[in-house]
This record gives sequence, C-alpha cells and structure tokens, in this order.
Amino acid sequence: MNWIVRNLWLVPVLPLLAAGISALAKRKSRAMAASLAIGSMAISFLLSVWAFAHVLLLRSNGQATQQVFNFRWFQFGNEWLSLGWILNPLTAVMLVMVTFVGMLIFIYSVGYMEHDDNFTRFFCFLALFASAMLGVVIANNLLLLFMCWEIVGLTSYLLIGFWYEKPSAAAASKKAFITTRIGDLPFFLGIVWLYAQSGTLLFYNNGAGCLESTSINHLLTQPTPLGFCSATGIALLVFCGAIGKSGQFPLHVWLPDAMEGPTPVSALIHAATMVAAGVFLVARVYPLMSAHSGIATELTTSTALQAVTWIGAITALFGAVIAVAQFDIKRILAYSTVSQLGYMMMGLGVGGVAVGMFHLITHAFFKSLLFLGAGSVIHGCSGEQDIRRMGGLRKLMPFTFATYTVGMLALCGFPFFFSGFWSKDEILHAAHSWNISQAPYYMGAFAALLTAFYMSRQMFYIFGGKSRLTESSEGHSHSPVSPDHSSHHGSNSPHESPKVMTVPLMLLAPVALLLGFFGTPAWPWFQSFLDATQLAVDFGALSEGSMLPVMLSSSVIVLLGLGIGWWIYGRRPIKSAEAPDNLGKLSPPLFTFLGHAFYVDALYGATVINLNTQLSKISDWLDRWIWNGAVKTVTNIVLGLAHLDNFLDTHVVNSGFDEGCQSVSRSGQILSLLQAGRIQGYLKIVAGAGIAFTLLLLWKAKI
Amino acid sequence: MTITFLLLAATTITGTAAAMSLKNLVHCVLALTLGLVSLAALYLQLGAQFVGFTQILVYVGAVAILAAFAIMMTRSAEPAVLTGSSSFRVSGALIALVVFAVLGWAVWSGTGALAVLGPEPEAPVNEIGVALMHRFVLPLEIIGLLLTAALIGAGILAMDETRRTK
Amino acid sequence: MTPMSGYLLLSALLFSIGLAGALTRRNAILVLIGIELMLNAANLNFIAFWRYGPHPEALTGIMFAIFSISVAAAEAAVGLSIILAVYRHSKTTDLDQMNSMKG
Amino acid sequence: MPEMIDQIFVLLKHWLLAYVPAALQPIVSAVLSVVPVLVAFPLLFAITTVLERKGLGRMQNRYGPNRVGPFGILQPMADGIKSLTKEDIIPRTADQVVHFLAPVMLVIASFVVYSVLPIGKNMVLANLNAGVLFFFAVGSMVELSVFMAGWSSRSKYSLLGAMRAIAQMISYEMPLVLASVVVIMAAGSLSTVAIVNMQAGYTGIWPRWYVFTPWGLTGFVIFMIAATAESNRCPFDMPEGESEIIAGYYIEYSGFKFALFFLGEYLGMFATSAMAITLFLGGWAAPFSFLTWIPSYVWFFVKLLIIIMAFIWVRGTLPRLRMDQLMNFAWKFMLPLSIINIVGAGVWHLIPAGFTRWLIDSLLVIVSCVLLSRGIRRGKSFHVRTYRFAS
Amino acid sequence: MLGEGILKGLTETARNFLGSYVSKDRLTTIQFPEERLPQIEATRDFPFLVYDGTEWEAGLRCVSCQICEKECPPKCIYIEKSKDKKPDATGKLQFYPTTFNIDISVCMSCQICVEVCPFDAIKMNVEFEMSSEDRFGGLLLRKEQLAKSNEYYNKIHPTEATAVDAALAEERAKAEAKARQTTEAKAATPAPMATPEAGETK
Repeated sequence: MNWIVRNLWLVPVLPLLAAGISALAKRKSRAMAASLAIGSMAISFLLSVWAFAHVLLLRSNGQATQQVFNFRWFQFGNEWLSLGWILNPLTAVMLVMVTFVGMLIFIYSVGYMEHDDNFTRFFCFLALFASAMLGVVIANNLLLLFMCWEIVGLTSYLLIGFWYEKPSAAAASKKAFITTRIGDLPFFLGIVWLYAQSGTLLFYNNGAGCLESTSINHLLTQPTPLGFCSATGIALLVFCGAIGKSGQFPLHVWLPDAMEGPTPVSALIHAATMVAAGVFLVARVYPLMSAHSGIATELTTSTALQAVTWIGAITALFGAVIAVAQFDIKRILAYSTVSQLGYMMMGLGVGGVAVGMFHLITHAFFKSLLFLGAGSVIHGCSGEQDIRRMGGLRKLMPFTFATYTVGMLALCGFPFFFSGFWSKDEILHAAHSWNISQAPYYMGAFAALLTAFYMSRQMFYIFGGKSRLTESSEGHSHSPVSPDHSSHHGSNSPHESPKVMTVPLMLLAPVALLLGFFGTPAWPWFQSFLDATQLAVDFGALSEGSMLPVMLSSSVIVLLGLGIGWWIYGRRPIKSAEAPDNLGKLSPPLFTFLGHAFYVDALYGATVINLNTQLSKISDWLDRWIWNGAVKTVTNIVLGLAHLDNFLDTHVVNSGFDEGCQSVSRSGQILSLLQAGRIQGYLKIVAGAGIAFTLLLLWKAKI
Repeated sequence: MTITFLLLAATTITGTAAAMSLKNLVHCVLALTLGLVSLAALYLQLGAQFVGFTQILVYVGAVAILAAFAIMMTRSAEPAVLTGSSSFRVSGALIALVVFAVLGWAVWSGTGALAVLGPEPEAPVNEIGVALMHRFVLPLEIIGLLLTAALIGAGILAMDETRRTK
Repeated sequence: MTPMSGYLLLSALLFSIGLAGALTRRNAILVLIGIELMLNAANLNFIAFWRYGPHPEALTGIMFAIFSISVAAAEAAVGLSIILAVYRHSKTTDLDQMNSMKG
Repeated sequence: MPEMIDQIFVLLKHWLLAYVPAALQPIVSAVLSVVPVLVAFPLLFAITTVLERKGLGRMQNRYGPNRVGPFGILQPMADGIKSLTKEDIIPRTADQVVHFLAPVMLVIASFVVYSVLPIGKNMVLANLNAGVLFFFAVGSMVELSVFMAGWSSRSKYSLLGAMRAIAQMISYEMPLVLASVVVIMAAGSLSTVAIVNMQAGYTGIWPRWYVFTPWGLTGFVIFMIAATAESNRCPFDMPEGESEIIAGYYIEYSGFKFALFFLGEYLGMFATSAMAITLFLGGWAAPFSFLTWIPSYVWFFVKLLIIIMAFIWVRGTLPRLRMDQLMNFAWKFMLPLSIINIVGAGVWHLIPAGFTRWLIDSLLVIVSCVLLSRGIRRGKSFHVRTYRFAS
Repeated sequence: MLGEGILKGLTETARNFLGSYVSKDRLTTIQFPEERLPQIEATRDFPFLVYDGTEWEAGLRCVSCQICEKECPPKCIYIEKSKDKKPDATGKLQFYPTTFNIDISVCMSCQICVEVCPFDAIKMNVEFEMSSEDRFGGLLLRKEQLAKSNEYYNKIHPTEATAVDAALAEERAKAEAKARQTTEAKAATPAPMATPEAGETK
C-alpha cells in the first residue's frame, strides 16, 4: 500500500477543487478557470500514469495487481458505512484514458469556446464532470460509485443545456437527465437489494466485499419470486442503470438530442467517457454479472450476460441503421456512438471484460477524434452543422480532413492499421464463438457494414464535391443562435481551425492508429493486462481457430460498406443543399422513416408521455373535482358553522355580556361619585350610618 | 336646671355656633375658646375639677393656640371668598339636624329611668391620681406613648422639607 | 327634665353643631375644630354620666374624659401638622381642592 | 398678739362680714377677699416700676427718676396719669372687638391666677385642691390674649411680636410645669395651701423649705428661668425687643390699654414669682424659727420683693437672647433638666434620708447640667447668621 | 461651666448698684438745670463781635473787610460796609460795618471766621441756651446783639484773650513809636502839615 494508492483520492478531488474555485470566480476570470481546469487535469493525468506504472510494476514483479483502500465514513446504528477506492488494471486503464482524453478536450475547448461569454462556467462544469467520472472509475463502493454516477448525470445535464437560452438545448438536457434517471432508478433498487443481501456495498474488502466469492455465493443461493436467483436479479437491475447511462436500446433517445451541447461536450461526454461509464459499470461488477450456478470455470454465460449481449446487439444494429439517414454531422456521430456502445455491451456479454474494455478504449480515442474533427469543421463553417450545406472541405481544411479520415477509418475498422479493426474483430470473434446463438454475430457484422457505409456517406458529403456553404449560409444557418459560430470570421468561406484545436487532433490521430496493436490476437497485451494472465507473443494465434475467417470476413464487410458509400455518394455528390439524398432517392419513405429514428421519439411521446399527460389530466380532474370538492364542502360546512357561531356570539353571548358590562360600568359610575375624594362627603355617609344605627338601636330597644 | 347651667349652656352653644359659622377664621377660634371655657366651667359645675382645669389647659392653652398658628401659617386669616355651593352647605346642615333630632329623641326617651340624683360626688385630685396609677396604669402608659409619638410625628410632618431631608 | 338629660341634650346639640361645622365648612382647620367640638361633646357625656351615674367613686367617667382630652390634643396636633404639610405642598386649605392623592 | 396681727386681715374681713345680711354673705365675702388682692398687686406694680427704673439706673451708674416726688417716689403716679391722659389710638384696619378684648382678657387672666396663691396664713382666695393645675390652666389663657392682641392690630410688627411671644411662652410653659411637678411629688397634693403646710415647721432654726433640697434648688432655678421667659422679661424679652420690632404685640396700643398690657405683664411676673415662693420658698413661712413673730403676709411680700429685685438685677445685666438660642435653651436644656430633676426627686423619695441621698441627687443634677450644657454649646459654631425668608 | 458668665455679669452690676450708694464719684450725672458743669475753656457756640473800651458802637474792632463773610462755609454772615471811616484803636481811620448779621440757625460754630479775622474782631461765644419761639427772626443776631466787650471776652476765654490783648498792645506801641518818629521827622523836617491824630483809645 504505497503513497499513490493511499492518495488516489487526489485524482478526482483536484478537478473538483478546480471546479469549485472557478464556480466561485467571476465571469471575467476566464484565463484562471481554463488554466485551473487544464492544470488539475494534467496533474490527475500524471497521477493516473503513476498509478498505471505502479500497477505495471506490481504485474511485473508478480504481486496482486489489485489494491484497495477503505475508510469508515459515518456510523448509523452500530454499523459503520465505509467507503473506499480501488486500484486494479481496469481502474488504471480507465484513469489514463479519461484523464488523457479529458485534458486534450479541455485544451481543445479553450479555443472552441473562446468567444463564449460563460467561458468560466463551461470550464467549471467540465472540471466537475471530470472529477465525477474519475470518482466513478476509482470507487470501491457501489454507493460512492452511484453518487459519482449521479454527479456525472448532473454534469451531462448542465453541459448539454449549457446554452440554456436555446429552448431545444434546455429540452435536450431535460430529456437526457430524465431518461438517465429512469435508468438509474432500477440501478438504485439493485444497490439497495445488494446491500440488503450482502450487508456491505464495498466491492473488495479483503474477503468481505460484495463482489467477492462469499457474498456472490450467498447471492446465488437466494431465490427470488421471479425464479432466477438474486444475483441475476441484482445484475439485471444494475444493467438497467448501464442501459440508461450508455444509451442502450430502450433508453438511447437522449443521446442524439444531447448534440445540442457544445462539440467538446459531445466529444468528451457523449463519445469517450460518460457513455462508457455504463460499460465500465458492467465491467466493474462483472463477477456479479457473470455469476451463475453452473460451472464457474468455463465461460458459460449467465442469464444476465445473455441479456447484456442481446441488448448490445440490438442497439448496435439499431444505431447503425438510423445513422445512415441523418443529415446533422453530430447526429450521425451520435448514432454511431450508440451502435458502438451496443458493440461494447455485446463484447462484454460474449467476450468478457477484456474484449469489451479494449473496444471501449479504442472507441474513446477515435470517437473523440471524430467529434473534435466535426467540431473544427463546424467551427470552420462558422456554425453550420448540416452536412448538405457543407462539401469540398478537403482542400480548405487539410489537417481536419486528414485527422478526420484517420478517425473514420478507425471507426469503420479498416483492416490491419486502424485500432477499430482489432477491437471490433475481437468482439465479432467472441460473438462468433458464442455458444448460445450466432444471431449477435450476424447483427454485428451487418452493423459493421452499415457503419462503414454511413461514415463514408458522411465523408463524401463533407469533404467531397464542391462547397455548398456559400449558397445558403446567409439564408439561414442551422443554428442561428449558437454564438460561437457567428460570422465572426468575416469571410464566410471555411478555413482551417486555429492551432489550439488542431493540435489535440494531431495528438489523437496516431493514438487512434496505434492503439489497436496493443490488443491484437498475436500480442494480446491489453487482454492479459486486464485479466492478469501471462503475456506471450504468439503470431500463431492469428491463424488458429476461427480467428482468421472472422478477420477476413470483417475486412471484406468494411471494404464493401466503403464501396457502396463511394458508389452512392462519392461519384455524384449532390449539387445543392436542397437536393434529395442519393440514398433517399432510392426509397424515400424508408429513408425518411430512418431519418426520424424509427419514430422512437414519437413512440415514446405517444405512449409514455401521452400516458403521463392522461394520468395528469385524470389526477387534475380528480384533484379539482373530487378532493377539492370534498374540501370545499367541508369548508362550506365549517363556514356555515362559523357564521352560525358568529351570529350566536355577537347577538346572543356578546350583546348579553355587553349589556352586563354596561350596567356594571354605569353602576360603577354612580358609585364612583361617592368616592370623589370629598372628605365631607365621607363624613356625611358616616353620619347617615350613625343615624341609621342609633335608630335601629332605639327601635329595637323600644319593642 | 339651675340658672348657671342654663347660662353656661347658652354661652357654650353661642360660642360653638359662632365658631362654626363665622367667616373670619380667627374669630372662629376665639369663639371656640369661649365655648370651650364655658364647657370647662360646666365640668367644674359637675364637680370634675381636674377635668375642667385640664380641659382649659389642653384646649384653650394648646389647641386653640395651635389652631391660631395653623391659621396664620396657612394664610387662611385673610377673608377667603366663601364659594361653597349652597346645596353642599344645606345638605351638611340638614344631616346635622337629623343627627341632633335622633340623639335628642334618644336622650329624651332613654334617660327617664336614670333620674337618680346621687350625692354630689367629689373627686379630689389625689384620688384621681391613685386611680390613674392603679386601675388605669396601662391606658396611662399607652397615652404617654401615643402623645410622644404624636409629638414627634407632628414635629416631623410640619418640619420644613429642606431640613427634614438633610 | 332631669339635670342629666339637660346635659345630654346639650352634648347632643354640641355634637350636631360640631358635625354641621365639619360638614359645611370648606376650610380644613374649621373641619378639625368641628371634630374637636364633637369630641368635647362626648367628654361632656362622660362627665354627665359620671356625675349622675350609679358608681361615681369608680371615676371611670373622669378617666375616660382625661384620656379622651389627651387623645384629642394629640389628634389636633397631628391633624394641624398634616394640614400644614398639605398646605405647603398644594398651597390650599380648601378641602374640595384636596381631593386627589396625586403629587 | 403676733397671732392677731398675723390674722388681722382675716379678722377684719370676718368683722365686716358680720354687718352684711346673710343672703349676700357669700358674694360680699368674695368681694371682700378679692378687693384687697385687686388693690395690693397693682400697688406693688406701681412700686416695682419705680424700683425697676431706679435699680437699673443705679446699676448703670446713674440716678433713676428722682424728679417726681422725693427720690422719684411719685413717678408711678405720673406714669399712670400720663397713660390715662394719653389719647387712645386704634388703627383703622384693626379688628375693633378683638383689639379691645385682648388687654382685658390678659388682665383678667392675670388677676384670676391670684385666687389660688396663699398670701398669708389662711389668706388664700380659693383653696382648690387642684390649685397648681388651676394656676397653669389660667396662665395659659395669657398666650391666647397675646395672640389676640398681636393679630387684631393688623400690623406686621405686632403679629411677628405676638408669634414670637407665643412660641416663647409655650416653650417655657413645659419646664415651668415640670419644675412644679417636682414639688407636687414631694408635697403629694396639688393644693397650694397643702404645699405650704408641707414646708412649714423648722428643724432647728432652719426651715424645711423645698429649695434646700438638691432637686428643689434645681427646680427653683428652672422655675425662675422659665418664669422670666413666661413674663417676657429681660433676657427673654424678644417679643417686645424695642431695638428690633418696637415693643412687639402691644405696639398698636396706646394710652390706657398700653398701661393695661404693662399691668398684665407685671402681674404675670408677680404671679409666677408668688407661685415660686409657695412652691419652693415655703410660701408665707418665716425663714428662721425665731422670726415667726413677724406676720405671714409680710414674709410673703418680702420674699416677693426679693425675687422682684432679682428680676431687676438680671434685667440690668443680661443682653437679649436670640430667638433660636432661646428656643434651643428651652427645648434642649431646660426640658431635659426638669425631667431629670423629676427623676432625682423620685430617687430622693426612695432612698432613706441621709448623705447618700444628697450625694446621688446633687451628682445626678450636676452631671446632667454639664452634659446638657455641652450639648447646647456643641452645635454653636459661631458663624455668620444665615437668614431664611419665609417660604 | 454654664452660667459662669452670668454670675460674673451679676456681680458687676451688683458692684455698680451698691457702689453708686457708697462712692460719690461713681455717679457722674449732674442735675443739669440746678447744677452745671464748669465749661471747659475752649467751648465755642456762636461768634460775637469784640469792641474795646466802653462804647460798643465806636470800639468795634471789625473793619468790615468781609473776609469772614467770604470764608464762612454755611454762609451765615452778612456784612454791609460803611461809606465813612472811623478811627480804630491805633487811631488809624478804618471802615466799619453798618450792618453785621449772623444767622445762628445756620452757623455750625466751626470757628473759621475767628481764624481768618486779621483784626481779632470776631470770637466764639460760650452761650448755648439761645432757643427762641420765632424760628426765623429770633435766630438772626444783629450787630447790637453780637457786640460784646473785651472784658467779657477775657472772662470767657481768659488765656486766649490775654494773648490777643498783648499782641494788640504791642501793635499799638509800635504804631505810636512810628507815629512818634513821623512827628519827630515832621518836626525835624518842618513839614507844616499836622494831621489831626485820632484820639488814642486803649
């Protein structure tokens, strides 16, 4: 237990501190906020690298790569609630990825948000998000994880709705927040159930943690009324949280709308980190997920994992299909993220932690690269986001074009060089060898095809053909309100982004390229790092088993997708912004159907929202007429009684009493005359009394 | 009903009536002294020599002078305008009359039985002294105490405020 | 008309004269003198009853008269000093103006 | 024979009475006993005025009236005639009735007082058994007349003089009465004749007068001082301090009323000194056993004259006292001393005769005298007198 | 001890009282109208005019030089000068006052007129019983009443009178000597003129 483990808490706390200071700072102190955020991120990055090196050191000298530090938080009753953080290969990798990507995006957003008034507020939220994300990563306690999880949700709400003047942004942030909350509710139920069963929420507490064998076995033995054991139940509930947060199938609607936020936000949160949190959660509680009463050794998938796989596969296919019919540059990337997340979930379900995580890491890098590229394109086209109005940017923005193509190819999984290929292949390979059913493999493959297709469509739209920007930019720009793309640049023609934006692109591009080689079947360093297995360079693995055919088939798929893309869009790029999409011309109804994302929004609107409004109407009616009525009648009764009482009081009691008082005071008046202070008056009274007594005496004496 | 009794009674009544009705206060006091002296004479006529002389010594000697002093000190000697509302005075006189009527009636009807005319008892002073010292020694002491208290009290009350608070 | 009833009548008359004076006159000193008169009337009664009473040798009537004279003297002294004190404070001996305890 | 001379007047009266018809007996006897008193004391008054003026003169190294009659003997006649002939002015604003009544009441009161004084053996007008009380009762009437005089003449000086006189008289009446109480305790009776009889008799040649007892002596001294104050004479003549308020309460009187006032004043003086004689100097008893052959009334008048001479003598020497000194002296010295004297007399009767009795009493009196005198002098830092104007 | 002072006072008056009968010199009072105190020599009441010889009109020493009238503080002297002259004691012809009044109700007997008179003509008299019924006339003394002889002067103020007489005599002697010298000179110088010399009256 050396210094870094004990002080791992510094990693999330530094950005939190930065967020706090810039929150209190004045709007004008822009440089301070930026430097604080970036500085704290840099320090956290260094600490993460130190932690990563520490874990490597432990691996190299064969010690247990997992170290835990728990402390007692507060006591309720005679039990202590203790929190803690954990440092194991999974945490190390995620720490490095999040801090590195976050730092680059911070630097990028300095340039991007330069002209924004709420610069400091933006950096404060970014720092807060970073600290929350890091908190999720290092948490060794499910409750701590859940707390950071909630802060992440909050920051996503704040960042999406950063330009809250725009009604669409405000609605989008609300939507994101509510849908993730819907996901978080079962997650919380899961936590409670877990705590009830296992008595502690600490993952690893040298034996007593909830993810350790004793509590897992205990959970397995607990039957639930629904038939499956409580472990599965908890796993499914926790997975619901992951669905909400990572935008899996039923709860993915908020992700595309989240594009309303500034591009660095999309890049950081909706590409690299936050959405990955769901996947990370599943990876973190993997022992719980994969627990099943069957033979522990052999990788038979438990019901939870099967669910994960199916959900992942469906989402992957679904995201890819919709992405094809989108026109907004960032919406295309959003739906591609949804499908890639589906891939990750499927990878986790079929391949285990290493497979899913490897794709997560690679995806984080090239997706953030793509988003930043899109950001510089938008910046260049002075706020224009609709790809139909772009075009011909390859000559105008060479750097962006180059890095963008690298990102695109990595995403599609262009054979051999690009990281996307290796990580996706791993997943397809695992799916292929999944013992339950082959459907996920085919869905995955078709999704890969569609991925390649819509990415190439996008490329040709943006960079191919002539620039369509001049025609319509003065007509109406898609986002008139977004302040940062105002025609500040004077000349409307697109131009290359400033150095501060292109440098992160330049850094991300090579990583996107080279990262793949860390997880190739030949030299599976990443997998062995995560699974803590022995590492051996073995080129033979490439060809053994079904590895080779899967790789070949996937590369063919990718090439096929690119070709179709070039066929439809590359040869005859559309002339004007209003021209219909080439694919659209083929089957307009299908195209528009896909354009509206299967009308899922409308569906939800129709069902859930509608249900909600109906319910509110009913309750309003109920409230207005039934309860209100009852209350009104009661008040009326009371009122009546009050009037009656008032009448009685004033006319019967009061007046009576007043009369009494009147008479008393009148008699008092008379009596007071006697006491008027005239001494002789008193003397007369005495004399009178004297007379009376003597008369009485005499009269008595007489008889 | 000897002549002297009638004479003395007449002087007493005229004296006291004048005392009560004269406007000028000093004249009232003097008329009062006349009345009191004739009352003392009545006491002598009744044989109570000691009481008569004490009456003169106390009332004429001290009380009348005290009243005179009081009149002087409160500047009531000047002829004060008599503002009394008549009803006020009439009611007073009426009540007094009624009291006299009742007492008179009581005396008239009551004393018929006690008309015994015993021998003229004479009360020599030393007998009074003896009685004072034996039977009435307690009242004597109390009277002594009372008189000293009255002396001091009257002194302090009438003393000039400035000297009293010093 | 026994001699005694003569004295009693005289004392009654004296008493009522004193009372009339006390009631009608406005000046405090006169009221005090009126009260003195009433006391004297009482004394006269005492002496009359002593003189014509059954046991003159008991001297009670005389004793009573002596004590009542001394008390009356003390009372007159204190009364007059009170009147003086009131006069010094409120510059009036008119009873009607002395009707409030204030000040 | 001496007995006959002694009782000459009594016999004369009885002799005259014999001629009067029985019906008028009481009245005539009253008149016969009153008239000599009414004549004798005004005569004495006349003599005293002359004696006084000549005595004072002699004390001040000058003759005194010697123009009227041989050696000024007829001076009182002249004064009398003068006062009779002088016009009797009554101030316009004066209160006529009270103005006239004042001197009359004064003189009457002064004369009535003599009825109780035993001038000679069984020569007392009215032998009341409460004689001393009667003396003081009627004596206090004098103050009232002084008030009437002062107030009725409606002048500031007279009122001021009257108030001073009354205050002084009342203050000194207390010591006077208390001093006489001592004798009454010793004699056991209030009647003056009884008191004189108690002092009759001689031990050896010395008379058994009360003045020769320690408490008697202090009583006598207190009595005389109080007497001077009572009659507004000399050291205490504040009321008619000529230099300040021009003859005090009888300022507005002139002519005969003025003379009456003088008469009243002197009669008062004679009365108190006569009472002093009866109480302390054994009344009409002869000073020595071998002198009893001289008639009783002679001794009475001799003692009276001696006391008058004493008055005159005191008048010649002492300056006038200031009002507050006078009052302080009365209340802080005389009264306490007389009370202590009464205690002394009480002690005297309890202790059997003998030297201890004398010692105790004299000690008691002397010690109290010294203490009280220091008491008086204590507050008396002589400083400029501050005046307090009537508020 | 209290009363000490009183006793001392009493003894003092007693001594006076008895003393007055015993030693005569205590009683200094004299019965005025019958006995009189010898007047001291320097008493002065009101002024009078001195005349020499027997005949007052001629012997008046006053030459009405009116110095006393001017000097008199209360202005009670009134002089009227005569027109003709009369010979004075040394025979020299001098004026004389026709009227010389002194109002003694005003005069305060300050003796200034005596001091300033160069001819010793006015001196202070000792007569004080000068009351009169008439307030005005009675108190205004004329020349006749004022004139008194020199012998009277010597009687009332002996020492002073003798000194004055000596001075006057010496003066007259000197005047005679001078007169004699002038006659001798006249005789020596046969100056025929012979002035009739005033009769020298002493």
